[in-house]
Amino acid sequence: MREEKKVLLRCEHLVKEFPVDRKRAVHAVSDISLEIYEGECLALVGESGCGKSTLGRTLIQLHEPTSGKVFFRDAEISAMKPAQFAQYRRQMQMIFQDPYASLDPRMTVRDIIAEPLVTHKVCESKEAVTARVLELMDAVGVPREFLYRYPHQFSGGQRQRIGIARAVALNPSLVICDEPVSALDVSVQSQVLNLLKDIQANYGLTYLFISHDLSVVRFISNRVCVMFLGKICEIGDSETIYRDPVHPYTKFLMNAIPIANPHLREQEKTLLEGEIPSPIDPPKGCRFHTRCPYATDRCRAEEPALREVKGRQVACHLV
Amino acid sequence: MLKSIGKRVLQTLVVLFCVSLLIFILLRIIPGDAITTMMGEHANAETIERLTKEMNLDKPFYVQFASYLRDICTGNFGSSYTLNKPVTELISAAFPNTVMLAVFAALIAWVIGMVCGIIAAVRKDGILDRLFMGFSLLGVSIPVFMVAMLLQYLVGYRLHWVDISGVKNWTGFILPAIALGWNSAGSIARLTRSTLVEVLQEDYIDTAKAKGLGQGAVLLLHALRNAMLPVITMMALQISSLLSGAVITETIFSINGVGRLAVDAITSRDIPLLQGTVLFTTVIVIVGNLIADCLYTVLDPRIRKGA
Amino acid sequence: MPKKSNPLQDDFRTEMAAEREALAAQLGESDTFGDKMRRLASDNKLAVFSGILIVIFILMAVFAPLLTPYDFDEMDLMARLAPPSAKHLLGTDELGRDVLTRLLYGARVSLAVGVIPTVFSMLIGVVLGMVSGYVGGMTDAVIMRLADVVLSFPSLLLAMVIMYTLGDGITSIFIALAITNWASVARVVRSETLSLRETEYVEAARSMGVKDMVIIFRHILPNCIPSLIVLFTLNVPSAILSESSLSFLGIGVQLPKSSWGLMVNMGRTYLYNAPWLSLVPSAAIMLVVLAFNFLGDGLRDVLDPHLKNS
Amino acid sequence: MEEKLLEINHLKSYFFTRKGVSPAVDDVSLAVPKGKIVGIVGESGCGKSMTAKSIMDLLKYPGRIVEGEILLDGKDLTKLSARERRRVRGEDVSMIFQEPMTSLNPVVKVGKQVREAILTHQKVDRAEAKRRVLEVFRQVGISEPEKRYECYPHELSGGLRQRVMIAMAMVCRPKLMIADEPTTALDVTIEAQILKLIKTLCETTGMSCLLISHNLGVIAQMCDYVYVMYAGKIVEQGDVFTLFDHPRHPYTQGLLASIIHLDEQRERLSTIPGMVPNLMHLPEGCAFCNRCGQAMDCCRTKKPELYDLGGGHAFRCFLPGESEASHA
Repeated sequence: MREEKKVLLRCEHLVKEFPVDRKRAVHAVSDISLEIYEGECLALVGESGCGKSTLGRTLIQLHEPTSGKVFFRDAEISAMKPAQFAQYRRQMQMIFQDPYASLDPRMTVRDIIAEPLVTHKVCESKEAVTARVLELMDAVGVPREFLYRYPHQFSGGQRQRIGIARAVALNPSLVICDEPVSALDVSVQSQVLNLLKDIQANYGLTYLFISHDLSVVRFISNRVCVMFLGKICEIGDSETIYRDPVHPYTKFLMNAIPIANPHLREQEKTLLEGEIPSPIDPPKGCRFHTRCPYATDRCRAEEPALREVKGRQVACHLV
Repeated sequence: MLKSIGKRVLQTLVVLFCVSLLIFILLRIIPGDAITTMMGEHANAETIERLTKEMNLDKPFYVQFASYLRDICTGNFGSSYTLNKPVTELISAAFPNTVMLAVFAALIAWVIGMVCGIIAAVRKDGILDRLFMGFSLLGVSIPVFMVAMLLQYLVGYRLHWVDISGVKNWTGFILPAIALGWNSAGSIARLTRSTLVEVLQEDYIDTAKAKGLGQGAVLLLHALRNAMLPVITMMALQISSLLSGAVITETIFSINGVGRLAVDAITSRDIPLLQGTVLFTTVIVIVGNLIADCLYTVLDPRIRKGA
Repeated sequence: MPKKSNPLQDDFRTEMAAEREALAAQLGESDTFGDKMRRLASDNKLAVFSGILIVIFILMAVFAPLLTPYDFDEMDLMARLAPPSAKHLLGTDELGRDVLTRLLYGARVSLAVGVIPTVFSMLIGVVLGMVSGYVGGMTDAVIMRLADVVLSFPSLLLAMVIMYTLGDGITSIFIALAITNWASVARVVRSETLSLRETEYVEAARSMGVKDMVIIFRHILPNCIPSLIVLFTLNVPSAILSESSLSFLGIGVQLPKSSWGLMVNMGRTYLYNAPWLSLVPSAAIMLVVLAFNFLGDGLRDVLDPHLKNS
Repeated sequence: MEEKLLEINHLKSYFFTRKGVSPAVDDVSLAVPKGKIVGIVGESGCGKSMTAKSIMDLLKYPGRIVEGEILLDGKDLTKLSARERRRVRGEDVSMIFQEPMTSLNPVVKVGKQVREAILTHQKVDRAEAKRRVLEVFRQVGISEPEKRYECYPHELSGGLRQRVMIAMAMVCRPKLMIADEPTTALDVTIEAQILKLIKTLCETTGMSCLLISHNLGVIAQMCDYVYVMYAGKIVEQGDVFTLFDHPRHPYTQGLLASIIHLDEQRERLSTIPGMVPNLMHLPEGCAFCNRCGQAMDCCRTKKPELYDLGGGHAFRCFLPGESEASHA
């Protein structure tokens, strides 16, 4: 399987900065290159402000990159004009974090799921649209009889299902899931995660799964990319990374998760000190050095590049 | 902080320029032949010629505008042709009366409005709340002239409590100030209530209560400081509506103020006087808003540090 | 269409059965526009009453000729300044004209002045506000400075100057009020648009490739409508008040036409011997304005609790 | 059994809304022993926050305590006058909230906000109060306390704000601290710091803590004793080891089963079907019956009582009685 991996989306030296004022900018994504392979689920993990959401949005051109290139299959979509890009747009869809804010409160379930179909004029008639919407509702498990209901009548989990139906309506190749379960209750969270996995299998989708929750990522993804302050720390197969994290930040991140087993709590944990630095004025050298207990002078001066260590890519001078 | 205030001052200057341009266009360009409009059909040739020269009406548009700008920057608003006095002189004679009236009205309105609003918010859905809010809606809905005339008729004519023949000393300002402040009191009360009710729902109010603070302390130290911010904005906006209302109040109570000058200027078609009074009041409004903005910046640390 | 049968789907079905049951219970309490209106009707009797009052005023204005035996400028010189009586329910004015009749006819002008300029100012305000909020940048700056300029004037003075420029007459009043009132509408719509533009469902639409114009009409405008309804009900009375102020100062509606403001103005001379002449039309203005404000308040409570100080 | 600091007996706090009565807290009894950390775990809307707010007397209209007693050191808080109750708040019981972003007054310096807590309860002058604030700041791990004292909330990060909140809760040396989802809004590395801080503070000062969370991981790491809430009722209670090792209630079992473990790759997550019921439309019998895989006929018609398994472990279900019946 490893041999026949085909690249679906690829970015090279992608940079995204949001200007704060004339002099300063938020360095949300700094010089990131990565590939997303067809059929996989790549997870972007990191704490708030690490740029994972921005990276996802920049990859599908919701934000215009400050510099760098994005290729979809082999077409450079970052250089395209809007008209030219339109046909690629339908290949990339998105599922959002907040199921309460991502559905227009004034539209019925039918209109919400039909919006991408109507926009890209895939169906000939209104009846065809409705038929397709019903089909999608079946697929995500929203009962058909709620076709003409409004979103506020549904619970968070149901809304998220509607959001998923909307995202897969056009049979896209790539779906960006931006924290799709973090706003949901524990018991509903696992339902939606199962659904996402089913949908991926049934529709042959590729996921870019953005999350701060390492457990969720563990379940859903094949590959993990750990980010810190706009940079990749570590990227590789989930199995490899979860079994043996190499980058100090990844280690601390995994260590910090409260484990639901009271027998493990007496183990003394080493915790990260300090706060996350501001992305407006990121530290020089390795961006993690201000929090890293192992930081050396080299870390403070020189930015580490990604290199192959133990079957995955790591950006750290010390490993 | 200085930077944001500086930016605001710059914006104000742009607005001031546009305001003077707008007044210029409205009063000099559109009415066609300004002089005939002003003098009616009975003007003699000589006067027309003199006025044309005086107002640069024979020059092209931009020259007119330039000299007009130069004039208003040096405080020279020309002279009123009906009253035969410099406009500046007329305004500076009338201005203290308007200020007195507006300040009186504002004091009455804001104190009463805020007190009622606070009580209504604290006793939300109680009898006092309903009573005050009913009254404030009445306050917002009654036209200024109706309050003025009712007061004049009842208090002045029927009860003879105050002299209504004219304004001789500060007591003469009481009725006009009440009439003028009535509306503002209503809207301040309503806004104070609604923001306070909202602020009282905030998490930090729970925090303050959890600390063990009493209701009064929670209200004074935490709720009001936050609720006052929009109210201050509203007060600044009311400078404008108070000056609008002053036009009517001054007319009814025969107070020699800027508003009445403006009405006189319109009825007698006195362009220099109208232009002077309108520009003057507008500048007051703009400066008032600027001060309120600066005050807001000082009171709200989130804006102060430019977050 | 990839749709192979999946054993995993089955346990999904059982989940669904439970969910459907819970959903059905939940759907009982929807909250659509109709529900909100019903809530308004059941909870806020004052707002309902105000609505009825407004309808009555409109009907009275429309059917004025049917409701009164007099003509609106019919003079009865024998009965000048007559106090209210059976013959003249609200008395007569200085020329012996029936006050009630003039009030009914005046309602036509006052209500028209309330509605027509408000419609125009709302149109201008909505378009400019939405463009300003959605496009941003230079366009936004220009439109907002323009609004600042208009809002810098005490509104009555600006209206007066415009009336001076355009000359007297009812059309001038419409224009003057439309010009003075659009700016505050534009500000509200702009801030609404700004916050709507940042919502995830607008972002979702953009991620699907929906065009900007479609987003504005499909997502932003419909979500502004509750605020616009409230804004409209609150702007009508303020326009009525402005017109009456202008007419009161003698720079609005001119004789022989009549509006409530003008009636107040004409009656002011006789304030001490015939107070009803100015107080009756004042009270009419107050009633209509109050009714609109109560209705607007009620609507705001159910439709749009966050819209304040418009 | 240890000495109880806080004891809640048959507490009912209802919301009286236009659509009907919502039993947010329905007959809840719990106890917090001295010096222990007790957890309440449940999903959103299960009444865990409302229980905390009832203790603090922070319920907002239209919610209020209908009946029940809240005993703090044997003194019933519900029977105190408003004034006495206020003295208890902040002095004996303090609370930290979920959202550090909105729980601090945005226009007041954080130092002053913490100082206020001391000045309200103790007769000390401002200089002394400030000294104490700085001391507490150091204790909760705020670096550069003098500088932070003069900061406004928006100038601090989420983690620091939560430390300030903890400082505020600690400054009067309360006997009990209620922490309502103290780390939900924080990043995972910061969460770990804050949890460690709370635990250390409890251990060093002998303070008790009532920790409310939806996160079973947090509960497992922190608590000595756990209450599981569902739809306004406590469905299971027990010490943390028993509860995590031998959960008895189907809901607790479901919750524990849906946890993802980092050390294993799973094909599929086990789930609890359906969704959290609306409190105003609860089923006639057990609130969980619609989602329960083991539901029996009696579950749909009768409300189960707590079934005591001994050793402090109890759960609200018909299953044990039924199984005994079938054995007999």
